[in-house]
Amino acid sequence: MNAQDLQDEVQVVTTGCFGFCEKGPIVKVIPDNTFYVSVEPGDAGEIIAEHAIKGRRVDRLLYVDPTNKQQIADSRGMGFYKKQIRIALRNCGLIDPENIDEYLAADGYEAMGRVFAEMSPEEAIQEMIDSGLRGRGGGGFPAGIKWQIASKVEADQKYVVCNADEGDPGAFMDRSILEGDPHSVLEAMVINGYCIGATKGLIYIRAEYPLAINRLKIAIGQARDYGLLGKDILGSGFDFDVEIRYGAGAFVCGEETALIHSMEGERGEPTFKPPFPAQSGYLGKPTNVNNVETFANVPVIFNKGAKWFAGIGTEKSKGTKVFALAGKINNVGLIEVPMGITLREVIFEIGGGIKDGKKFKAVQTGGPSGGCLTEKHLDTPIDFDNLLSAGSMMGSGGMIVMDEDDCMVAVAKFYLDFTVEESCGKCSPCRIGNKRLYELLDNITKGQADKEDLENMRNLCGVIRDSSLCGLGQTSPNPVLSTMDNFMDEYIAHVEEDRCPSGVCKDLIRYEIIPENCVGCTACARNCPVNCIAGERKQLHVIDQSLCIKCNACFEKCKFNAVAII
Amino acid sequence: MELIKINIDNRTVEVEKGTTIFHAAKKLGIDIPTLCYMNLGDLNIEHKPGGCRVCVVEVEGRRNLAPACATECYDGMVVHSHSMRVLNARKTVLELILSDHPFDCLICAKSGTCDLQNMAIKMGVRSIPFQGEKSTYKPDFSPAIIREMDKCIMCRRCETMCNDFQTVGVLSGIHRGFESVVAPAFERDLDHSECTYCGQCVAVCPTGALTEVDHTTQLIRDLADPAKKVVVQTAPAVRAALGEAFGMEPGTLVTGKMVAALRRLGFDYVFDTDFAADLTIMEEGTELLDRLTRFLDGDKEVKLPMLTSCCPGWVNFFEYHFPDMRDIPSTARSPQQMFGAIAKTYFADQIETKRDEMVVVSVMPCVAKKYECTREEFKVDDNPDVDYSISTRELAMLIKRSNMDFASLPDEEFDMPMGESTGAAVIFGTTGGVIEAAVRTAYELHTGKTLEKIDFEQLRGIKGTRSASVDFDGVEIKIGIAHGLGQARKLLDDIKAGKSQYHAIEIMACPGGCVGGGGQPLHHGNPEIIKARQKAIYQEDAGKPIRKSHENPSIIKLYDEFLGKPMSEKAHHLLHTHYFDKKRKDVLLD
Amino acid sequence: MADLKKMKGELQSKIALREKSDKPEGRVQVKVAMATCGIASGAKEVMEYMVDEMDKRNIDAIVTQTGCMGYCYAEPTIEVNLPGHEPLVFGYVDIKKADEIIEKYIRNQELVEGIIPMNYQTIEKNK
Amino acid sequence: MTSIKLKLKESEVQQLKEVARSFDNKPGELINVLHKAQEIFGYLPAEVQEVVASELNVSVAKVYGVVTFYSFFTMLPRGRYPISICTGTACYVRGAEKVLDEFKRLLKVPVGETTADGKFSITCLRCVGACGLAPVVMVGDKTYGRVTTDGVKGILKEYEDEV
Repeated sequence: MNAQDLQDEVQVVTTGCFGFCEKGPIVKVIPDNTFYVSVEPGDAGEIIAEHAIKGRRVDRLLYVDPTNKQQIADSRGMGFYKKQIRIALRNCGLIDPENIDEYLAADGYEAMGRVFAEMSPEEAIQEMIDSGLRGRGGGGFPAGIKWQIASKVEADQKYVVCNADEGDPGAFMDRSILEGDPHSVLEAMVINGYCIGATKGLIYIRAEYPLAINRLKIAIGQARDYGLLGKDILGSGFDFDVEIRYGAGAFVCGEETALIHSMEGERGEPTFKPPFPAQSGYLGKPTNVNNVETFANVPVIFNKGAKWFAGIGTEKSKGTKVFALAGKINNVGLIEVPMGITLREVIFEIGGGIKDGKKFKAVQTGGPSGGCLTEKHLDTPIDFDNLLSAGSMMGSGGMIVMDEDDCMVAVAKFYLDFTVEESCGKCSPCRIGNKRLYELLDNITKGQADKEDLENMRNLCGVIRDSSLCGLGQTSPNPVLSTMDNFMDEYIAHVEEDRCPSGVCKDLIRYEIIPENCVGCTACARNCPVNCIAGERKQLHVIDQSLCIKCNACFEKCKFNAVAII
Repeated sequence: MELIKINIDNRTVEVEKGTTIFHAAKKLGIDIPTLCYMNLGDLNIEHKPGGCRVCVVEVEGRRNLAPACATECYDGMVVHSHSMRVLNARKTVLELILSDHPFDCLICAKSGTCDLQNMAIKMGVRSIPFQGEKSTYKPDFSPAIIREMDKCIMCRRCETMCNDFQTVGVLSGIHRGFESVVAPAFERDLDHSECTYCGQCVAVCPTGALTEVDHTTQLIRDLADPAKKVVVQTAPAVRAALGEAFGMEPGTLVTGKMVAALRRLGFDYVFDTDFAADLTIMEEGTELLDRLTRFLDGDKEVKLPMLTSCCPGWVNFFEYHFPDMRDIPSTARSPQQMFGAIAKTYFADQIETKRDEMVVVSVMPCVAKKYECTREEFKVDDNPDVDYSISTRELAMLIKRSNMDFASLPDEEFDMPMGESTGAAVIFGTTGGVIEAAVRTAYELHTGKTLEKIDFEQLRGIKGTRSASVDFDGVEIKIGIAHGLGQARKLLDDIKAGKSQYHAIEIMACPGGCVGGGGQPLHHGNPEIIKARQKAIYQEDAGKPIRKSHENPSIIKLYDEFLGKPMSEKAHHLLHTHYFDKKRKDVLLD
Repeated sequence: MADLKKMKGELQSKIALREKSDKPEGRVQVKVAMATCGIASGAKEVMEYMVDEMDKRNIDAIVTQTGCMGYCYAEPTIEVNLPGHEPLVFGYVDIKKADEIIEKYIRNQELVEGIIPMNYQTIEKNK
Repeated sequence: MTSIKLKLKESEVQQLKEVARSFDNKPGELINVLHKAQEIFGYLPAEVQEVVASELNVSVAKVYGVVTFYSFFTMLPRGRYPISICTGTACYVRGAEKVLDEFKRLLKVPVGETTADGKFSITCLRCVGACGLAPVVMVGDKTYGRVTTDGVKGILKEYEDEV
């Protein structure tokens, strides 16, 4: 560019990952958004000469749409950018969440007005059913049907509850929606109230989300001031108001009966269903519980029509799903993709691939209730049913990517540790079974288990799944079962060879100094917290295995690859 | 009621809509095991947390197993209660529970009557495939109840009894997950809680986690001591339940055999708490008449309704929860304590024995009585009127330990004079009995007429709260009856609010009264057992030659020779008491 | 069911409201992603800096907060909307970067490093 | 759970009663009341729970049952600078455990406890939702993202000079 004396007119800037790594290196020319893929150094001259100076596109380097074989120049027309559709997140990052006017300007509360003016509750529920929207909290129960059940129960008082007790570690979809677009949830709750005949709404939110709580409070206040909450909303004669209830750090309260008990000031222990909350919920009254993301979809369904919504996604899973992409992935972030997208597209295209160029090993979906999916699942279209049959589940949408450095036994143990801590303790299989499962896994990571234990563990998993009281226990063995199904070789290596193939399990590894590589820089010795590395400057260093606590410090400090994990 | 058909283990049964699989199976004679389910029937307590998961069954078309105790039947439901899948799950769950349970069955107080042990026998558990951390807790020894929560299986029955039935609120599930257990606030000892020692937690505990304090060793030592005159009194409800410990049907009366057994155990005098019950009626009945007369005469100060005071759990309850109302209950001591006071004075004089050479032991259907003995106000020079109390269960154990074949024992009579009693005294053992006995006497004393019909059917029954009126020759006396402290609380709240219409109220802490006491052979929450015992009590009453307390010759003699008349100064000193404000004011930890 | 007339009036006032809040042409609009992760990585400081500096440097701009843009790996993120330009999202914005964005991009429409490409479509586009 | 012996001042009892009143003394508001109480006292000692129980007319055992059920409630006073290490999945796979170990090593206290000088306490959190910054550590209200074991010393140093 400088050579062509164009530095004043054309700027070259580095940008973040375009999320399109398979076709890298990528060059994009602004202002016309031309997107060049697979650019090699030799091509750069051509781009400058042709495009920047003469304004002609270099067709040879344009992206070719794999479906219709046409070259696409404008990046916004490229298939990759169609991969994300923002419905639940439509306003996140675009409007000021603390200003109701911005929400109103973005068609806010229009769905509510439309429902009041044009639809009977039955018609509105039918619209919900037709949309095919399934609950986004994990179970995937059709939201419209849930509303219909609650609407048909006779009662003097009913409740609408928004489940914002997002507890999956590594998931933050609901928090982002509440922080970025709180009114969309409020609007949906009013519509829900109108449909089932409830005049009170409650939002059960984690106390760990102070910002979301604050923005919700502001939103509720503004909606009340505008007459969009409270008595006689928009002159419809319909009353509805919303209160906030706080969780206090119990994952199990994501289960709707536990959540209701918690809102009643009780220990958050689930109760057997039936009766379902739709029959007997908060204070014994019919209650409809949906989660944040489910609600955030609702206004769009009424604004754009059930048909439009049902046009997105797969046959049985309509619309989009928000995922919190995290772990060993380049573009950690919040994404919203249509149902039916493949894991490969999510991880390698949107997510920009694995961090530090490492090898993809597994992706965990559905949090502690889900399972680990592998290479062979990468091209499976993501929807509720496919994930279930692959041994995982949609869950609320956490997606944690793991690479070759992660030991799958240790990962399963991590999830079980979580379950053991979060089990409410009410039923025996979950209270004791998960503890025993954790202990068995712990023994495996310490090399203290044998093959028989693996069989024992499998049976235990089956019984916990089959006989636990609530969803937490019924799904808690999934991380174990899915890793056993997909990474049995790692389990076998642990129990039969006392070896952790990923070098993670402390009791099965040792650190050793490779004499050929050691230059005697003393970095390892100086950083060893227990002073178990001996050696003079410029001399070979040696680790005293009897003292080593396997803290990994020497490994991290060594610049010469002279410390090996064996 | 809509009837539906369901199929269990290839047999069809017709049940009412809303019936659970557990009860439908019962109709077919299929006994689905459970460790947590409990149904108090008429007392409106159904505990079905669905927690133990031992009752899981397979329902066709259902993804996972269903808890039989909580799953309602639907028409056309097909259930398998012992398929391979069910048996494997049930056994695994049981093994899990056992993996967090001590293996000291041989020396456990509950051995032989433990639901968990029986289940392990039934399921043929021969090894526990799971090893790992076990829950350990500091044992808690209170004057009446021992808590060894290492043995808790989290069935939560005790919690339901303590909170829903008794509204005492001492026990709650605490912590969560593997750490969860049932305990008093801040894991304090029961002794530092507001526990009334009603013992209903003990009565429903499926394992040895909750048991009563054992006095049998002490008793054996005292019986063996030639320097001691050991006197025993047995409460009315004991004779209606003791037989169960020897395999007899609930409701079998074993009064005569019990006396024979006690005599063979080596007691010097085998007396009857019923004697003291008659004495209680003389005092309490007189007090009621006194209050009534003053009330009818226009005295505005008089406290009505008068509440009974023979149940020690109930006394603890109002001292903790309604201390400002402690001037309402009768000041009459309980029969146990009246007995002790008379035994260690009047009777001790008769047999020329010093107070500290006499040991008074009571056999009670109750664990709160163990605590009642230890109350300071019932001691003279640090020597208690009743030295200690053993439960019906402990007596059964002693009889077995002494190599007696209980069933073949002859029927024997109580010793005199403190073994003589009336039918009015026997019915103290059931809800409604104390007040019926009081009415029999008060009516005749008040009207001077003889009752034409001694049975007051309107006072009997099993409903938690009952009310009735009795015509005292033109004066209508309104009577309330409650059993279960939760029911009592409602009546007390009414009194507090000035809404109570009653003149007299009888309160018993346990379901069915003393027949369902915490010291009885375990009722496991089965109301049929309690009702059978109640029936036996009324049967004993009906068969008694004398059925009114004031006609008991030994009582008449006692007043003539010793006490003077009811409510006399001496009677006051020996037979009445006062109550304390035990509400926790000090929130400081100890 | 509803009093339609009153309803209509309400909706009209709503539209008036929308027009009022619509972004006035010719003003620079800066949106700072202020969700928990944004704030945790310093979005608040960036926001305050932006507000102060726009004022100090006499740039007619509206600085507002908004929710999570989804680019958690690059927090704090801000979106700059220059009149006549497509909105651009910048990642890893600290005070220094913010200064650079103001001076180079906002003042002179010069691009600066750290642009995050927009990678989704809105519901409007998906007809 | 052990508790610290302390006597509430009359004004503090009144403050608690006021909180309970603001929720109409409804038993169903127990969790909300406990949140407020913990805001005021920093933790929930036994006597605070006793006052709450009597104001809402529920048993103390029940209050204790609720307090011990929810991990957000604590009966131990926290340090002046409470350190919370996120151990959510995203942070875990990015090395939160090592960071936690480093804090434990440097402060010589286990998780859930406070240093002898009352300055720092260590707790673990389940996902604060800032997974993009994993591993995440919070000290009081301040969040530190992308924390490494080497960075731990630096974080502690920030609080060292303060008395």
